[in-house]
Amino acid sequence: MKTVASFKIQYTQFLDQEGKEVQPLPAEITDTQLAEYYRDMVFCRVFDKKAVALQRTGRISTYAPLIGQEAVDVGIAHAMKRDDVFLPYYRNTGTQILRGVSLIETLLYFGGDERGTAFKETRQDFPTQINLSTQTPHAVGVAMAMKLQGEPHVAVTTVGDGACSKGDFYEAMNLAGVWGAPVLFVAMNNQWAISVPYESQTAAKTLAQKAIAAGIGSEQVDGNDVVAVYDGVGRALALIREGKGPYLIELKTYRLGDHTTADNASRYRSDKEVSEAWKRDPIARLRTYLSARSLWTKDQEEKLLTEMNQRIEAAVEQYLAIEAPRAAGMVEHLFAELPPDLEAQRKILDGM
Amino acid sequence: MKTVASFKIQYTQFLDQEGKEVQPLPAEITDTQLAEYYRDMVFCRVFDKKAVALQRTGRISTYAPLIGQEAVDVGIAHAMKRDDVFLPYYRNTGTQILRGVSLIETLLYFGGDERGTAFKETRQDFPTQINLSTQTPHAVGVAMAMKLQGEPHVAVTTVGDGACSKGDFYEAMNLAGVWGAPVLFVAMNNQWAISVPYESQTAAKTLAQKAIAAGIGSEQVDGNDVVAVYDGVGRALALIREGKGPYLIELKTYRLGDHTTADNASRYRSDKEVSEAWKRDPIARLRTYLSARSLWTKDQEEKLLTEMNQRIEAAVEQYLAIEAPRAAGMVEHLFAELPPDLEAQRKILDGM
Amino acid sequence: MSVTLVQAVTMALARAMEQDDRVLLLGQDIGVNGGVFRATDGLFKKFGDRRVLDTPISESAIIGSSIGMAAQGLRPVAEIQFMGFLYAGLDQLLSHAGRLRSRTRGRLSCPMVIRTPFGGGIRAPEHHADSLESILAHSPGIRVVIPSSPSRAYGLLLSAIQDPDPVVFMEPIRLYRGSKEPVNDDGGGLPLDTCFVLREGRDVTLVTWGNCVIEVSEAADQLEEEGISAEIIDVASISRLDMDTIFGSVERTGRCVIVHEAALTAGFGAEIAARLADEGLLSLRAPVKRVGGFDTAYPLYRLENHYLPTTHRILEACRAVLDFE
Amino acid sequence: MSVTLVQAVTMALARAMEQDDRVLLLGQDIGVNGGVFRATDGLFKKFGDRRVLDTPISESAIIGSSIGMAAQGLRPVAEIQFMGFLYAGLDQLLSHAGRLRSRTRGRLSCPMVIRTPFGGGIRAPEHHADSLESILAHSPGIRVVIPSSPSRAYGLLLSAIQDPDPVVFMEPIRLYRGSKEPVNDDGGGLPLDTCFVLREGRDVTLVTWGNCVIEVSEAADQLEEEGISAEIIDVASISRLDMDTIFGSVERTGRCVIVHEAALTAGFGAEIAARLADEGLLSLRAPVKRVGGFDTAYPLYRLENHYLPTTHRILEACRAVLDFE
Ligand SMILES: Cc1ncc(C[n+]2csc(CCOP(=O)(O)OP(=O)(O)O)c2C)c(N)n1
Ligand SMILES: Cc1ncc(C[n+]2csc(CCOP(=O)(O)OP(=O)(O)O)c2C)c(N)n1
Ligand SMILES: [Mg+2]
Ligand SMILES: [Mg+2]
Repeated sequence: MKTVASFKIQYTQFLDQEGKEVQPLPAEITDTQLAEYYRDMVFCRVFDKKAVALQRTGRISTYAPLIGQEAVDVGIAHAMKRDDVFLPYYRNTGTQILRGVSLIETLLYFGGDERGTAFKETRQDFPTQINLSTQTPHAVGVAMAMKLQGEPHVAVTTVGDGACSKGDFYEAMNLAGVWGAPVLFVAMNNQWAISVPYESQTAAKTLAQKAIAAGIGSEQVDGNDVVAVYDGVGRALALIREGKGPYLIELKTYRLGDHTTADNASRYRSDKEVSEAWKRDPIARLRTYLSARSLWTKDQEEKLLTEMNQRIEAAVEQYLAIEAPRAAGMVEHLFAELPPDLEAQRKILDGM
Repeated sequence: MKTVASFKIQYTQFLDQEGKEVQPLPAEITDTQLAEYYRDMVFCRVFDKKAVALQRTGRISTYAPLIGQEAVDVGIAHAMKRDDVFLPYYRNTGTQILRGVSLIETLLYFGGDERGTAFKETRQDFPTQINLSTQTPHAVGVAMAMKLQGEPHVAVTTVGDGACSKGDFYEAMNLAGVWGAPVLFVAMNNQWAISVPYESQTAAKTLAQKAIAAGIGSEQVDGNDVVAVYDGVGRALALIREGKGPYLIELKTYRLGDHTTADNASRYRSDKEVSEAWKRDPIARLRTYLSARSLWTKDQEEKLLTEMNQRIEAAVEQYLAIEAPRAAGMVEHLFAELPPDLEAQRKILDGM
Repeated sequence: MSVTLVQAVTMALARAMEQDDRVLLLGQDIGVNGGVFRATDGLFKKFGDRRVLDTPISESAIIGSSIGMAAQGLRPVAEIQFMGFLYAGLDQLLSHAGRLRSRTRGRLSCPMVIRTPFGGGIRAPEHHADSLESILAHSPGIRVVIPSSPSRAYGLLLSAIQDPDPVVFMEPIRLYRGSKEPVNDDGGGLPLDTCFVLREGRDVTLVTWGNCVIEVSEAADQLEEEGISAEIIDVASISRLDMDTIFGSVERTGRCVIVHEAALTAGFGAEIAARLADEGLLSLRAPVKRVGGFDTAYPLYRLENHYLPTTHRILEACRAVLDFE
Repeated sequence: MSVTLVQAVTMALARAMEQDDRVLLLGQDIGVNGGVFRATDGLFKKFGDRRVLDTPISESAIIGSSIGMAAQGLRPVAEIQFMGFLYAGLDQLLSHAGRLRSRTRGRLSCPMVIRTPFGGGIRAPEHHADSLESILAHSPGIRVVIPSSPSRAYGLLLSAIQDPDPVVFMEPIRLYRGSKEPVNDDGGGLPLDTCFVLREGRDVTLVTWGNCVIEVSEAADQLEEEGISAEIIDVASISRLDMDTIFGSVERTGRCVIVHEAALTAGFGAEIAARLADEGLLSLRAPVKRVGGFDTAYPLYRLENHYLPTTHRILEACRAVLDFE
């Protein structure tokens, strides 16, 4: 027997769960940036809590909390450029907002209104994908179009650990590999797919190794360390922009909340597991680090929370004031021009 | 960065393309066995030529020649046990026949008659699959059923290099990994998927490494060395039978003929490539080896060819004498019992 | 015991698993979690992990592996979490499950069931409200069965599991917990090829299935107040379709309105109307009207009640056929 | 120049690629090999590997990546090698391509074409003969177009490629090389929402599309010999359906036979018959008959000519409606 191919998967972390540096932080990340990441993570958490509360009072419907995964959302958002295209699944509301989707659009979407995905900014970004993994081939197409048109942008798509079992994910990575499409696949390994734990999802030790099937590069990063996420995603994007082909990055994190507001996670996982996971909280970790370096104070924290709550409350008020969508809208936007055979249906809807 | 997982893909060959031992042959393979493999490979080639000829004269329709891949067909057939279940794609006619599908059944199938897949022997084997990769999850189900029912058998399924790009293949491997299903995936890397060469099919250096995505074991074997195929498949089956879970084996070979009788390979690949590939012919290789060890003579060869031609001719004659299938058969076998709403259609067909 | 439709499903599954140890369940979140609608609640505990198998997110492999299990003599009952996720498994279902018996002349077969909730009206996210019965009915070798009450869910599901061929069992999402009725857990099945007449009537035949039984019944109530007697037929077995019951009814009423929530065009209502336009033509005293979902993408939930056939739209159609010359 | 239907496809592709450099082709074996039916013959040489992309065996990713390309402003034309392999791509086509515009209120759209040969009759292997038009017509947001002559193939394909929304262009396999006709390579498109009247007639309306135009024309010839004048309507745009032409014809003839090779039940013929049973009822002087493929798995080729609608079966249906009291 001789060895014809060999592979290894590497893991990166900068701040451990106590907020201690396990290796020097990347030189290009300034203290100001760190504080910004911190603010943005707190923003994500505050928004998330608000969204859950809105669901509980019937103002929006099913919502997928991102609590515990703030570092992922923030790290991706900061590493991406404006003209890159983001194709997220449903648990990246934070990244979407940080990229420019408005709070009102976000609430409209979870409030069951397509106007929420008409995005006034981020015009090229895809809307939230519910149908698991199906956005991954879209990302390959977006990336290939950018490559063929000579644009130096990258398509970034996110999936959960569960979604990594689905055929589309592999077909997409394989096709991207063959085409050399500038696409970054981000696998958010939060350990659970609703009630199915990672070990029942795949026998693969890491999600990163799934890229080996497609012959593309990959690595694993601590998804609760915003520095590692920013660094890992940033390095991957740089490689891709240099034409080094597609890449898969696995972000190891944990879903601290329920799967969605329709779920009750205590049915299938222990409190103990969850409280252990809280020790790896990405926000507390960075706060500890920043506080230790006197870059963040209690006062700042309180001011920040007040500001954020105000901003979000204002958006919620505006959202609630928006009038209901027209029923006829559901056929009017189906085709560029309404085909004659749909006119009768449009009329019925218009009368509703 | 720290390494969290590492992998390697190994390659096995016993006889090189000159028919020389590159390492000692496995002890358990006797000379008698080697001669048998040789006979069987020759049989495959003779049958294959006959099938192509029958297509040319309109006696059967589209046929996928296996020329050049005889070692694969024979190695698999000999390594498998009778009660293992085989779920082949369309280019494993040789293995099917060696497992017990009759020549007449084979001809009936390529002659467009479902009676050809009613297999009197090998009752559990699946019929030839045309729809690429779709048989791989069937194999996982078959394997899982055997595991749950406590039977010590293995499901063996084959796919081409092209089919390894399809979602089903990955979903099947991943599911098998999670379930620990006793299934062997055999990837027949003959370098081409119709006109698409391996490099345009995947950026993965080997097909074997695709198993890493599912966290299951894998290796690569010289698919033109029948000893390596028998050995590799045999070792994999033994592991699986011991409960060590599913496995992927890549057999590197080459399709010397056209994709099917409807294809003309000279449109997309060079004569030079094909003549180079002939130097790796699995039959010539074993013949050289056996002749050098005086285990095979010209006389034996001639006798063998005569015998085989007679056997095949006899089957062809019987096949041609079989009367056409009844039209009504097409609805009668759809359900265990004909549902009442199909009775009217059955009657129309019965009148044809 | 009075139970909801989803509880009746659980009862039938438990009963089938007790009666026949070849029956096993597979799907996403059906184990410890008991399914996102709790249809398999308690079954993992009762039957263990060799009978109740959680799967990865692989709709194609869920159906594909069920085919393999069924061919080997097991009786898999797979859950697809929502029918909108069945598209990814359609190749396995339509190209394979439905064809294995005929392509092997009966040597191999697929006694398997795919259970899946379908339809809208519960404010669920995108892709959670699709109704694919017409697509399935067009494809050979499978049965398509849709219960519309707890007792029919119980009886039809038991028969589906016992059936020697593949059955897609579509569970009406709005009826899951809509109401309760006593269901006798006696293991009794219901036939898979007959309609159910839910209400007898003389003036108009209302044909429907699944969720829409709610609005159709409301419409019939309203008509009754106006002195019009509507017959309600629940098709239940979309495939194999029992046209005799429908023909018989329309022969008496002369008028027919078909209601389903799937998109109107090429919905299964078209097949029934087409059969009436052929063999039933002489019975028709008025045009056959269909009320369906609009021919558009199922909207996010703020508009879903406009998308779904409302009692109002059903009544309008009834009036059109009743007023016809 | 007189060309076959498949050559007309090639001409239209070349023309579209010349006119608009956003147009690009992708699919299996479409490059150097020119497609298994030679539909892209010569295009790789002419336009190079940035306009003609061979893909791995990944139907779902072929359609999925086309969606991404289209959303970014390209105009992908994807080939699915045979329609029987489209099942694996249905999730992308039906859940995504057809819905992207409406779910983003028009912000993103999918100007893409899926070309695929469909239907049987050429002694091909299993899974090579499926006809999925009814499944597609049932699904929102896509157009379904089927040419039945070289010039219609040319004109309809050009319009399909120029259309701002997804179009499935189904190419009739038995007509690929069946006959030739002169096609003017003038870049002229044909409308995507009208039927074509292939032959005018007074006594009966024959409605069909794609491959079956062959047998329907034969049947009409035979009827003509008997002094019966049949009108032939080629639906061509299954979706968006032009019922006006069909209503107009049936108003004159009072009789209608619909012919397609897809399985009868829930085939697209049902939709047309259902529309006749509703708005067209008063025109009908006889039952609407449908002749379709049998409701069974498409058989291996020895029986395929029995499966497909024969001239004989079409004539029988015509006689039934003509003889109707
Ligand atoms: C194709 C498909 N199958 C099933 C579902 C139902 N479903 C929604 S989320 C989910 C679990 C996904 O888990 P994962 O991918 O790990 O993402 P996470 O929610 O953990 O972030 C399932 C099964 C779906 N949305 N799409
Ligand atoms: C799902 C699917 N897509 C496309 C085809 C058409 N097709 C038949 S064989 C083939 C190439 C397969 O190549 P490979 O898997 O390498 O097997 P080989 O024929 O080389 O043995 C293609 C594209 C098919 N049969 N099934
Ligand atoms: Mg997860
Ligand atoms: Mg190959």
